[in-house]
Order: sequence, then C-alpha cells, then structure tokens
Amino acid sequence: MLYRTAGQFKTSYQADQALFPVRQDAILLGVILIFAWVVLPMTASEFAFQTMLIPVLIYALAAMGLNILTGYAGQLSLGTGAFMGVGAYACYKMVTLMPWMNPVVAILLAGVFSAGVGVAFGIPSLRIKGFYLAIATLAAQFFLVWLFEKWAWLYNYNASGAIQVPNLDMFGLWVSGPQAASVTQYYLVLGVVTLMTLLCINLTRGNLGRTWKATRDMDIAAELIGINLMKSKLTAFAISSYVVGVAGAMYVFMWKGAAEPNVFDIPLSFQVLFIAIIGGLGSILGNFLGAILIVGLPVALNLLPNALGIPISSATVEHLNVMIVGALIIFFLIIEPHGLARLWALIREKLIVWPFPY
Amino acid sequence: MIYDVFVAPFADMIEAPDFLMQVLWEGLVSGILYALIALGFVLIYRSSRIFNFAQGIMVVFAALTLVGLHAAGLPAWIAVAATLVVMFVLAVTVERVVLRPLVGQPDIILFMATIGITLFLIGFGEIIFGGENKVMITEELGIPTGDFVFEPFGGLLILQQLDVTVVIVAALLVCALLAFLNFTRMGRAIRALGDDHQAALSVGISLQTIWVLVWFIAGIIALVTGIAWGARAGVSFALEVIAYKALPVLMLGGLESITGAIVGGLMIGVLEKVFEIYWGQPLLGGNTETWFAFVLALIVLLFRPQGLFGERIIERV
Amino acid sequence: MLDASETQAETLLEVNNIEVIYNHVILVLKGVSLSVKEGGITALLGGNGAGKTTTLKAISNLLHSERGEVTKGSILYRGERVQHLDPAALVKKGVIQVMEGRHCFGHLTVEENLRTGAYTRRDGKGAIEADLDMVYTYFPRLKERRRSQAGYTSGGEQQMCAIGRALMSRPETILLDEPSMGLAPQLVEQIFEIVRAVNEGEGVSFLLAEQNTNVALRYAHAGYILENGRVVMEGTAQALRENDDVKEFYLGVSDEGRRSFRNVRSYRRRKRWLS
Amino acid sequence: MKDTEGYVTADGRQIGGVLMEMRNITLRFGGVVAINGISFDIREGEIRAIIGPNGAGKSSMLNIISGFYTPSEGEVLYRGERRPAMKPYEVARMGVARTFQNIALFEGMTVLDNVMTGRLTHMHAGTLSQALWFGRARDEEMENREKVERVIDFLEIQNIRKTPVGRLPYGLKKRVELARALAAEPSLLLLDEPMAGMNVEEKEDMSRFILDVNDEFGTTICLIEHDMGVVMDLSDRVVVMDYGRKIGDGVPDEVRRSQDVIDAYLGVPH
Amino acid sequence: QELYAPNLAYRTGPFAATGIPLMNGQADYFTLLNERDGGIGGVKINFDECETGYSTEQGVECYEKTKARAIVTQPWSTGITLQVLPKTNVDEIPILAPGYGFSPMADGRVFQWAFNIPSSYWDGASMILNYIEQEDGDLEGKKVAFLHLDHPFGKEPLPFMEAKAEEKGFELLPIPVGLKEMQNQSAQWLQIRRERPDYVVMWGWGAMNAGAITEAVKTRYPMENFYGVWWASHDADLNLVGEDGAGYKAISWSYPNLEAPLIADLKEHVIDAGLSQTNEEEMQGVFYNRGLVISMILAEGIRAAQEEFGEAEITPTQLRWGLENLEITDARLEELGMTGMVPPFSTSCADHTGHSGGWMLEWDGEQFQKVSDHLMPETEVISALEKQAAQEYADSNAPWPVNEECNVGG
Ligand SMILES: Nc1ncnc2c1ncn2[C@@H]1O[C@H](COP(=O)(O)OP(=O)(O)OP(=O)(O)O)[C@@H](O)[C@H]1O
Ligand SMILES: Nc1ncnc2c1ncn2[C@@H]1O[C@H](COP(=O)(O)OP(=O)(O)OP(=O)(O)O)[C@@H](O)[C@H]1O
Ligand SMILES: [Mg+2]
Ligand SMILES: [Mg+2]
Repeated sequence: MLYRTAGQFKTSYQADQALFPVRQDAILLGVILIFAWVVLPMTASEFAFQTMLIPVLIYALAAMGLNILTGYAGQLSLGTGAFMGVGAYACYKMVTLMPWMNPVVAILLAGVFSAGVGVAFGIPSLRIKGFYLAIATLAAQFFLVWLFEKWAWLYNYNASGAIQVPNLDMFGLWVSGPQAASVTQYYLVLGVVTLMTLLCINLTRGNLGRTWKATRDMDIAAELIGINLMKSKLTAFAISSYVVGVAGAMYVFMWKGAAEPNVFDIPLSFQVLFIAIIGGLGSILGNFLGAILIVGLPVALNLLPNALGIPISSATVEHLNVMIVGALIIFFLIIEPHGLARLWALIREKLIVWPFPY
Repeated sequence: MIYDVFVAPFADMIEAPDFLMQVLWEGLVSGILYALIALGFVLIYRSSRIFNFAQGIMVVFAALTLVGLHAAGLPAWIAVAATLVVMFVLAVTVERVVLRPLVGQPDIILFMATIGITLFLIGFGEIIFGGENKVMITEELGIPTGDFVFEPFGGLLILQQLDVTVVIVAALLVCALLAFLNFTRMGRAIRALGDDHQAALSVGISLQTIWVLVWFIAGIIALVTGIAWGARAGVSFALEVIAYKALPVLMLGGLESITGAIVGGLMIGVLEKVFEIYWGQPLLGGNTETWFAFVLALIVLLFRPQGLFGERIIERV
Repeated sequence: MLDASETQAETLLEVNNIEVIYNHVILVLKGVSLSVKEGGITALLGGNGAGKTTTLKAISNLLHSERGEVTKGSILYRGERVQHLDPAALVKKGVIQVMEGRHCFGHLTVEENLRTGAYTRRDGKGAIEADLDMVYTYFPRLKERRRSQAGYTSGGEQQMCAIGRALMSRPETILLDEPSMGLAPQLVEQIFEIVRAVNEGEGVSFLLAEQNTNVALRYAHAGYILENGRVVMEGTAQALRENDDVKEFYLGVSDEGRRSFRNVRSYRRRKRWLS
Repeated sequence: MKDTEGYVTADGRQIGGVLMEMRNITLRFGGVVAINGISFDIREGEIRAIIGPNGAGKSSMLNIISGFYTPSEGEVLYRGERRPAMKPYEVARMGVARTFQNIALFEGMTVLDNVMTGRLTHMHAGTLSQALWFGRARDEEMENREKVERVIDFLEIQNIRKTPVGRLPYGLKKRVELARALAAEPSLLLLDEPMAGMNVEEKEDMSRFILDVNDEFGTTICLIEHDMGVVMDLSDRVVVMDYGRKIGDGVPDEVRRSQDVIDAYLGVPH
Repeated sequence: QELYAPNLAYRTGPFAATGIPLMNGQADYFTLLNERDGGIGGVKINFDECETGYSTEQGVECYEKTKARAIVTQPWSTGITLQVLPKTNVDEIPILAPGYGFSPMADGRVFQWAFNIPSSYWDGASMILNYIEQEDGDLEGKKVAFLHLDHPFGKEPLPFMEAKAEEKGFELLPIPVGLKEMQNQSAQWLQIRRERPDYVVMWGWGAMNAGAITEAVKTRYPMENFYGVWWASHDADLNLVGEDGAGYKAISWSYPNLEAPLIADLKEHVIDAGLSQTNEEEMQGVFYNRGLVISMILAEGIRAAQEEFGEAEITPTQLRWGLENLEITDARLEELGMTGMVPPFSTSCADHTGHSGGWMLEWDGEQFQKVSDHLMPETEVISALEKQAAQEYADSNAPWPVNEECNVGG
C-alpha cells in the first residue's frame, strides 16, 4: 500500500480544505515543481524549449482558461483562438504604443482586453445554451479574425498584415523578440503560468467555483437555489477570457515571435479544446496532462521514424501524424471520457486500495 | 454615412436588377450546397445528439473516393456504387470503433470524437489519394455543364446547368428525407434515440442498426454534396473548410430540423451574398462572408434560442 | 395465479451469483441470485442503494452505457445465457424494462412514445392499433394527453406512459423499476391492478423492484430482499409479509398496528442482516 | 382564515400569521390550464401539504411560489405584500429554498459541494479575495463549512461527504437535496415529493428530519406528497388540487373525510 | 560527409496541390547532383524534407529542429518566412525564399540572412503592369482589380500596386479572398462583374487559383485580361477549365524547357532509377520545373561558397556569401543544361533578390506558352520602396543588426 490515505485524519476543516489533503500528492507536486523550475531548464536543449517546454506551458494555460468556461461553467466555447488573438494584439499595441511598459505587465494587462471582449460575446449565453452557444463563440472566432485582418491599426499598418514582436528587455535581459534567450522566456512563462494556476485553483475550489459548477450541472436548479445565472456565466466568461488572453499574449510574445491573423483561426481553438477535453474537463491538472500529450505527440511522432531508422517521406509522416492524433483522441476518449485527469484519479483510487482489487 | 448604409445599396439593387438576380441566384446555389452539408449533420444529430463535425470531411472523402475509383479505371456509375459501398463501410466502422464504446457519454465528448474522426480521415485520405486538386468526373456522370443565359431587363443572367441540377437533386433529397423521418417506424426510432438513449435501448431500439443507417445516409448525402461542390471547384482537402459554413446554417435552422437546414441554408446563402455585395465590399473591405452567417445566426438565436425550426428546449423542474 | 401452480411453474429467468462493478472500481452487487417463475410476479425489495436498479439493468443489459459491467455469475433466460445479448435482442426475446424515473422521449408525443414501444414488433398494424387501444383503456389519462409532448406531462403521466410503452411491445417478462414512485395512491393501486390484470390476462411475468413494500407484497407471489448488494431474505410473498423483521422495517407496522410518522421520536438505526 | 393571529395545532404548536398567500392563481401553458384560479395561504411555522392526483398542478404551484413560473393571472403575497415579478434567484435570496420532484442535484459535484451551494446566498467574498484564498473568502469558507457540516450530521450523510452525487442511489440523493435546501437556512422550505421512492423505514427517517427542522428552526414547510400516511401524520393543513382546481383545504381529518377528495384522489377512505 | 540543406516542405494541407510538384522538382535536382556528380564539390547534399503542411506553427517547429545542422532554411511560406526572419539573425542561417517571402528582403544590408532570389513579388507586379502597358497601351483611367488571398502573401504587393496606381492614374480595386472562401469565390466574381475592371491581377495560391479560374470562366470574364502571379501558373489549375481558360496569363521567372539537357539527365539518373516521386505529366508542368530552378539556385550558392572558401563542407555563413555572389549568366545556364528555364541574374551583398525579370506565360488551352520576351521590372522604383520598407522593419524591431559593409553599390 504505497499510496495510503488511511491514517491521515483531518482535525480541522481548514486542514481538510488544504490544497493537498493527501501527503503523497504534496510530495509529488514538490517533485514536479523542482523539475519544472530547476532540472528542466538546466538540461533542456533549445529544441526542447521551443517545441515542448514553452508551448506546453502556454497551451496548458490557454486550456485552463477554456476549462474554466467549458469545464467548470459548462459553456461550450469554440472561440478560444480568437480570444488568444485579442490578448496578443492588445499586448502588441500596448508595447508599441508605450515602449517603456514592462513586458510582464503588458502581458498581464492584455488579458483585461480579452476579458472585455469575452464578456461581450458571453452575453448571448444568458439565452442560448449548449451547442447553440457554440455559435456565439464561433461568431466571435470568425469576426475577430476578420477584424485582425481588416483593422490595419491593430498591426501598425505593417505591409504584411502580421505582427512582429519587438525586442523588449526587463532588468537588462531580453525577454521577447529574436534577441531573447529561450531560458529567459521559459522562466517568464513558467512564472506567469504558476501564478495563474494557483489563482485558478483557488477560484475553482471556492464559492465561485461551486457557482460555476452548479450552473454547468443544472442551470435551472442553480437559479432556483439562488444563483444569479447572469453573474455566474459572465464572470466565467470574463475570467476565462482573461486567462486565455494572457496565454495568447505569451503565445506570440514568448514563443512565436510573430503572428499573422489566421494563426488565431479555428484550428487553434480546436487545439486548445482538445487539450482541455483530453486532459479532463473540470480539472486543473488535466490541462497540463493534455498539453503534454497534444503538444508532445506530433513532436514524438516526427522523431520516431528517424529514431527507428525507418525511411518514410516527411509527407507520409505528416499524414500518419494527423491520422494517429485523430485516432489517439478517439482512443483516449474511449479509455476515459473524462480525460487524463480522471484517469490519474482512477489510478490513485486503485493505488489506495492496492493490492486489493476493490 | 447613413446614405451609404441605408440608401445606396438599395439604389444599386434597383439600378441593375439583372445583377441583383444573379446575386440572388448565386446565393441560392451556395445556400443549397450549405444546406446539403447541414442535412447530414441534422440526421446524425437527431438520432444521437452527436454534433458530427466530420460531415465536412466525409464530403471530401466521398468525392475523392469517387474520383479516385474512376481514375483507377472503374466506369463512372460503377464508381458511384463502389463509393457508396465505401461510405457504408465507413459508417459501420465509425459505429463499431467510435460510437459503440462511447454510448451515453456527454455530448461534448462525442463532438470531440467526431473531430478525432475528421483528423483521422484527413490523414488517411491524403495518404491514399494524395493532396492534389482533382477534377470531378462531371461529364462522365452525365451532369450537364453548359449554361442558360437569360436577358432580363436587358441585362444578363447566367445560370449554370450544373447549378440547376444541384438545386433539383437537393430538393428531391430533402423530400425523401422528410418522408423517411416523419412517416416511418425507423424515423420515429431515430427521433426517440435522440431524446433518451437508455430508454430507447430499453424498448428494443438497436443503436447499432440505427447509427449505421444514419451514418450511411449521411454518407450518401456527403457524396451528393461532394459531387456538387467538386464540380464547381475541384476536389481537394481545401474543400473541408466549407463544413464550417454548415454550422451557422444548423444553428439558424435548428439542430434537429430538416426544414431548418434547408431554410437556414438558403437564408444564409442568399443574405450573406447580398450583404457582401451591397454592404460588405463597398463599406467594410469585403470578405464579410467569413463571419456574416455566424452573426446572423447569433442574432436569430437571441430571439429563438432553439433556432427557427428547432425543437423547443424543454425546461422543467 | 394460484399459489399452488406457482411452485410448479417453470423458471423463466435465473440470476446466478452476479457481481456488478461500476467504473472499474465500485463494487455494487456482491453476489445476487434470484429466479423468476413463469407467469409470476416477483418482487425485489430493499432500501435505497441496495442494488435493485442495478440488478434489473444487469438483466436487461443496460449497464454498459453507465460504465458498469457484470464481472461474475450468469444470467439465464429460459435456460439460455443472455449476458452478451444487446438490449434490443433481449426485447425481441420478450424481456423489456421500464426504467426507474420514467425516461419518456421528451420531444415525442405521448402516442408516439407508445408507438416506439412496438418498435420490435412485426405482427402488423392492426395488432399494434389494438394494443394501443388496450393501453388507453388501462390509462385513460394518457388518451387525453396523447397529443402532448411527453416532456411536458406531469410525473404521473410520464410513469403511465413508460409502462404503457413497455406493454406495447407485447412482452413476456417486464422488469418494472419502482412503478409506484411519485404516483397518487389511487393510481398506485390502479397500476398494480393493471400489473395483476396483465399478469393474469396476458400471462406476462413481472420482476418488480419496489420501495413500497406494502403494496408490492400484496400483489407479488414471491419476493427477495436486497441489502447492500446481497440477497438477505427470500420467500413467498406470504412468508415475507409475516416475517417480523420485514414488518418492522419494511411495512412500518408494529404489534400495535400502523405507527404514526409523527410519533417516531428517535432516529432509527437500520438493522442490518449482514455487514 | 384571514386573521393574522394564527392558530394552535392539535399537538399544541403555535402557528403564526400568513407568510405567503396565493390569490386567484391561474397558470396556462398554451392551451393547457395547469392551475385554474386557486387561492390558499401558508402560515408561519406550519407544515402545509399540497396533494392531488398526478398532473393536478401541484409542482406547478411550487414553481410559482419559487418564481420559476410566472402566473398567467393572480398574485402572490409575501407577508401581506404583493410580490413583484421576481427572478428565481431573487426569490431564493428572500429565504425560499426547495427540493425537486425529479432530483436536481449538481451531478458533477461531491455531496459536500452540493450542500455548500446551498449557502451561496450567504457568502459574499469578492473574486479577488477568492482567487488569492485570503481574508474574507477563506474565513467565509470555514464558517459556512461548519454550518454545512452540521446539516450533514443532522441528515446523517457524513460518510458520503466526498462522494460525487452522480453515484448515489436515489434515496440518498433525495436526502442530499434536502440537505442543500436546509443549508440555506430558509424561512420557507418547499418540498416536492420528498419521500417518493423510499421505503417505510426511510420515510420515517425523512419525516423525522422534516419535523425536526420545523420544530427546531421554526421553518415553514410546504410539501407535496403522495403517501397519505405521511401527509396525514405530518401536516397541519392540507390543500387538495384536482386538475387545476382546488377541491379541498383544511386540517387532515377534514380533508380525509371530504367526499370530493375521496372521489378525485384517494380512491378509498384513508 | 554531407551538407544538410533541409526543405520545409508542404506536401499536405490545403496547399498541397501546389506544393507537391515544387517539392518534387527541388528534390529531384539534388538527387541528380548526388547521383550524377556525387554531390557538389565532392560532398553529397542531404535534402531531407520537414513537413509543415503550410502551417506556420509546424514550420517554426521544423526550423527549430533542423537549424542545428542546417546550412540553409527554406521556409516555403510567407508566414514561416516572417516568423523565422528575426531568428536567423541570432542563429546565423541563410533563409532561401525563391520568389516568395517579403519583398524588402531584397535589401541585403538590413536582411543579411534572407534571400528571395531571383524575383520578388514587387518585381512580379511591376512586370505585369509593364506588360499590360506594352501590349494595350497606357493604363491611365483604366480599372485594375487586384484579386488576392487575404493573407500576408496576398497583401505583399499591395504597397507597390498602390504606388503605381497613383503614379499611372489607374484605379486599383483590391478584392480579398478569405482563406475559407478560396473554393467559393462567387462574391468576389460578382463584384468583378459589377465593377467591370479592365484587368484582373491575381495573387492567388493553392485552391484559390482553381476557384478563381473556374469562376472567371463562369462569369465570362475575358481571359486575356486576366493575369496571375507565378504561383498562379499551375498546370493542374488550368486543366480544370481546359479550352475555356485559353488566354489566361501568368508572369513567371521560370519556364519548362523539355528539350534541356538537364531534363534528359534527370530522366536517366533519377526518374528511370526510380528515385523520384514525380510523373510524366507533372514533369512537363511549370511548377516542377520551377522546383528545379530553385534547387539550382541553392546548388549554385553552395558551389560559389565552396570555390571562394576552398572547403567542401561549408558553413551557413559561407553559404550566405555564396548566395550573395551568384553569377547566373546565359553561359552558366547552358553549362547547367538549363537554357531558357530561368533568365540570367546575379546577386550581391546589397541585392539579395537579383531581379532576374521573367516571361509572360499564356495558357493555350493545353499548356502554358511563353508569349513575351524577357521582361524586366522597374528596378529603380522598387529598390527605393524596398529600402524604405526594410528600414521601417529594422526600426520597429530594434535592436536590429545591419550589415553596414553593404552600402557600396546600393
Ligand atoms: N453509474 C453508477 N456509477 C457508480 N455507482 C453507481 C452507479 N449507479 C449506481 N451506483 C451505485 O450502486 C448502488 C446501488 O444502486 P441502485 O440504483 O441499484 O440502488 P437501488 O436499490 O435501485 O436504490 P433506489 O431504491 O434508491 O433506487 C448505489 O450505492 C449507487 O451508489
Ligand atoms: N412547462 C410546461 N409546459 C407545458 N405544460 C406544462 C408545463 N409544466 C407543467 N405542465 C402541465 O401542467 C400540468 C400540471 O403539471 P404538474 O407538474 O404541476 O403536475 P403535478 O400535480 O405536480 O403532478 P405529479 O404529481 O404527477 O407530479 C400537467 O398536465 C403538465 O403537463
Ligand atoms: Mg433504484
Ligand atoms: Mg409534480
């Protein structure tokens, strides 16, 4: 019985509501944090930073934002990509209009803009539900991307219509633009993501979290026990879009370096949705698991034939890749429709009773 | 400004009525094509509350199979039959591999699974057929390709015979589907399934049979759509994006309604074209067709949350 | 049905020592065995969460979509293993379940609901229309509401609709889950009368999960009491009715006759036979 | 009984003035008249039962009280004053809590969280404070958790505290629903068939809970129930509805003997 | 021992149809060099492909993956080019973007590592306008519709076109085609029908071209007034309409010369040896042959560097020198067996494009035919514009390293 919960009694409600009521979980988290903050940055290659570490964190954050809306508050959104775009463009405008601005502050402020836009497109959710609501978010998706293309002021009238991240420094260190080192960017992203994760955990386990979950599970009953649905849904849209916007700003500023409008088009929304769902709706941990899987899978699949020395053309690899990702999505949904986070919980439950079958 | 928005477009319309007619016709034809994709969605949604995102790729897949089989030497109509067999196999596979293990899962999970199917089919299709743009075997299938030219009001109106054929075929297809759903035992079972899986199972409705059937019909619709679109623009994976256009059509018409799919499709097809030509291009820099349909659907939903013809959402405690 | 013939009747359905697990980890049934005699009404009694619904779903093979599975034991219908049939095949064999909590097709009208009950039948329109009339004579209220969408009918009406729907399949055996729940007293009697009438008139056998022990034992021929996923007592209805524990815990009568709900002054600790 | 004085029940409890009065309520759905010109009142501290055949409009009446349906005609008076059209959540915040005929728990949450939602109307910490888990949010969480634990103890559902409600059997779900309603510390508690699907023993438990809530907190209770034993034993006054009309109103004994009620509902004298 | 010159190919995705022949041409050229000559200067060229599906995201991933060993990066999309452009300053790898990318890349002083040899989009636009004027006379008072993909690539020539419209006094009508509308351009063509422009100039790509050409036939737009950029000269697109497309023209800096010795060599060493993915029909197309030319440019760059530095295994920096000192004369083309496949051109440290000029091709119903002499762009006007745009780019991305040594020559 490696994973014993028996014997860990809680003597106060406070202790019971601590983040990690089970000691083993806390230890595990500690190990992960050490890895993330110390081991990985020391050992990772440039390639690993650019194709795994940084994108995993950013995607996980975006998925977390989406998860608040879809997983916790039950409002399906297919517009995540566009909301990320709002964050990115807002950040771009801020740092180009006010070059003295601290980039981290700009990134965190960028979220405010996408929160505003999110709330505006969230208003229909008061009347429209389920898949029908997806239309409101799709309207946001397509309209915003169109706007990114047409509103030249947004990209400073660049001939190419794309935004190009300027070199920005913080305390003498380049943090964005081509001059920035990957490690710096990684730490910055990690810092923001850690902070956001903490806030999201607190929000989702507290009162607001319960309000959202109630709205998700049965909105009529929620209203009848005293929940103001409008407030509940709109806060979900606001906070979700905020997080997504921050992720979007980092997506461009800390990772891509440049972005054309159609980067924020629907495939990005789907990518984030995959992560949230495969990871597990209604779970914070799941976003990270999902991001590792969805970001890591193509990278791994691309490396695999080389590593095995199988001579297939890159195009076939890519086709196989798409095929395998599709198949794996189905596979994971079948194994555990509630996502990797639930799978992990199940393994935990099994570990608790181990070595007995139930 | 006010003049540009409220007066000028209408003045333009009156000034060149033949052009307006052409715009309406083009809108109508795209509308029918949107509606055809939406039909496939509706059918599957009705029977399983699955929001089948893969309908778009099924269109491409069906069209590619047809062209591919023909290229491999099969005569056109045999190729059509063989394509239908392929679509049937696809339906059976989807039911076996994806739907059966996911019975009773939340809608969004199934939605996700259909996106999985989409990706799979894209990869699979590209391996088999390659990514090149292919020419639809329009003539071989005996579809007329000429055009009808009219001169109303002394102007010019060109109707492609192909488009006219599409409109007729679509109309027939819709009538057949409506009759099937409303007047047959299977039709009722399909609707029952959509309401409550478990209960449907308990009265002996076989999910397997119905799902295979429904996906197969959706496959047939996909083939028809594929031929129609392919004849206009060639067949390649780029066609897949038109699937997005079916989404607002569905929302506008109501997810469960065949009539809704048709009316929604026509409305969106015509209105987006008219808006783009008379407002979008002169005033907004064009390309409003990317979002117009969605915004229109959104506005309609604000007044009717279940779409124009959707089933009323039952809210009781 | 006469008590005498009951003992000789053939065993229709036999459940042997089944175990059911949900979600791979939650063990719910821990070895349940029971048998249903042809032409009989067998009651399955027990408190909340005892596993009645699970047992019925295990028999009708509806567990699958709830991520439950039978991991041990066997289920025989007319001597044939039916565990691996799909629910539709079972309906064709004549076993139909009326699910707990009604489960009507909300967007179909009441009449369409009833008609879906006849989905597996192949004996022609006339027979189906005749049965529809039969159902309407049993449940006149349904006739009044037959054009309304089932989703908008009251709880009781939905219950009637669900039972009526099952009857429409001309079943041999009906698995009836909590038919009395939420019904007005008059209607409860009525429904049980209908169950008896159907049982006697059409020879349909019933396996009946009920909380309303009182009524159930009045109409059933035999009964099983389930606690915590195990069968703790079985016998003829008569025997069960007279058992002291059953009286105390399930019928709410003590030696002085019916207890008043107002006068139960202390919380009762349930006495468990096992575990 | 238009007085504000109240009355004394058979077992000696003092019942107060009128808390809620329904005046000439009519409710239509398209062509269906679910409720047809019904008036009755609920007094402070009493246990009021609504009975009637299936489809009589009982649940609809509760829905009107809790603001989910707006009556087509007639008005609802709260403590003598006309209650304006309100959103359901506003009604809940006035102190009306309820349970549902078809259980409406939040399936994805644990029992504890479900019951905690009952306390939402009492919690006011801001978003920021919650995000930081500091100050007001945290204190509130602890205080309310304690109150909730008391309700949980009271209803004897301690051992399933951390179970997701989706996995619970029907009867326990009903109890959790009651717990959620009680956690709100309502002044008026509406129960829609709280004992459906329970056996006698469990009904006895439930009866006790209801009586104790009424006794200890003086909560006014309005309940719908089909078990005549329960209704007759628990309630102080009973309204009988039949297809939207009121066919009886009075103390249980009176109602039980009324020929109209026997014909329409009971079938046989109870 | 090999030189790693990866190609960020796109044989998948919505633009695969156009990608495949290009990639095949590129790959076959290097296979030929490896097979026939044993590589360049004695080293074999490793011409691996990294699949991007034309997606910027995957392109960047490919760049990251290959940059450690690569001597060059060939991003193959304007989006990817823009994204890796700033990174190459740090990583010091030349970007080779023949005939695409960002026109101001021509300014080698600012874009030290980027090459869009042999012609930029502004060159292309300029040649089309020149040709029209040369054939039909003054553009003054005419209306020119500019049908373009609503994407960085499509918008690229807009600044030049706008400048020209002002200068020559014609009316420019930009008509964007959304990525999702590529296959359904009826709105755009209705607009064309309404506006009745004298010319339609198309900056299209992938499925957009086929869509536009079919719509043009449908609306009966006079094909001879319809011009495309070189990426709109894919034989398969025109095959869709066949005869009806006759008269359609596209500017191009490459042309298939089926008689060229190179082609014979390819057949012998590559095709018949079963080392190619191409087919007979594709080999005759414009795109396949353009792929050959693109690889030739890279190969010549490598050769130049090897000769200059006297090493076979050159570094990326040395390759940059090579690409800056290309001298593709008619004589050299003849040596390469590629006469007539590309106009002669040369590059320098300041001029990363070479401004080769090109030919106007016309679809005769079956294939593209050269219908013009060697056309040249207005290099003066363009390089002024390029300088200005490049400087703006450098300013907004400060600190941006500039190669001051290049000022000579201008
Ligand atoms: N889908 C499920 N997942 C997990 N556990 C379940 C599920 N369904 C039922 N259970 C568990 O199985 C046990 C038995 O439930 P079941 O519904 O069979 O009881 P029951 O006897 O029908 O009770 P009731 O009279 O309340 O309906 C319960 O403890 C319940 O928690
Ligand atoms: N939202 C609605 N739309 C249409 N009809 C409705 C709606 N709600 C209730 N009804 C109708 O009103 C009538 C009364 O329903 P209600 O649910 O109040 O009955 P009830 O007395 O609670 O019955 P039961 O005891 O069976 O629960 C029913 O005939 C029902 O069909
Ligand atoms: Mg049950
Ligand atoms: Mg009711």
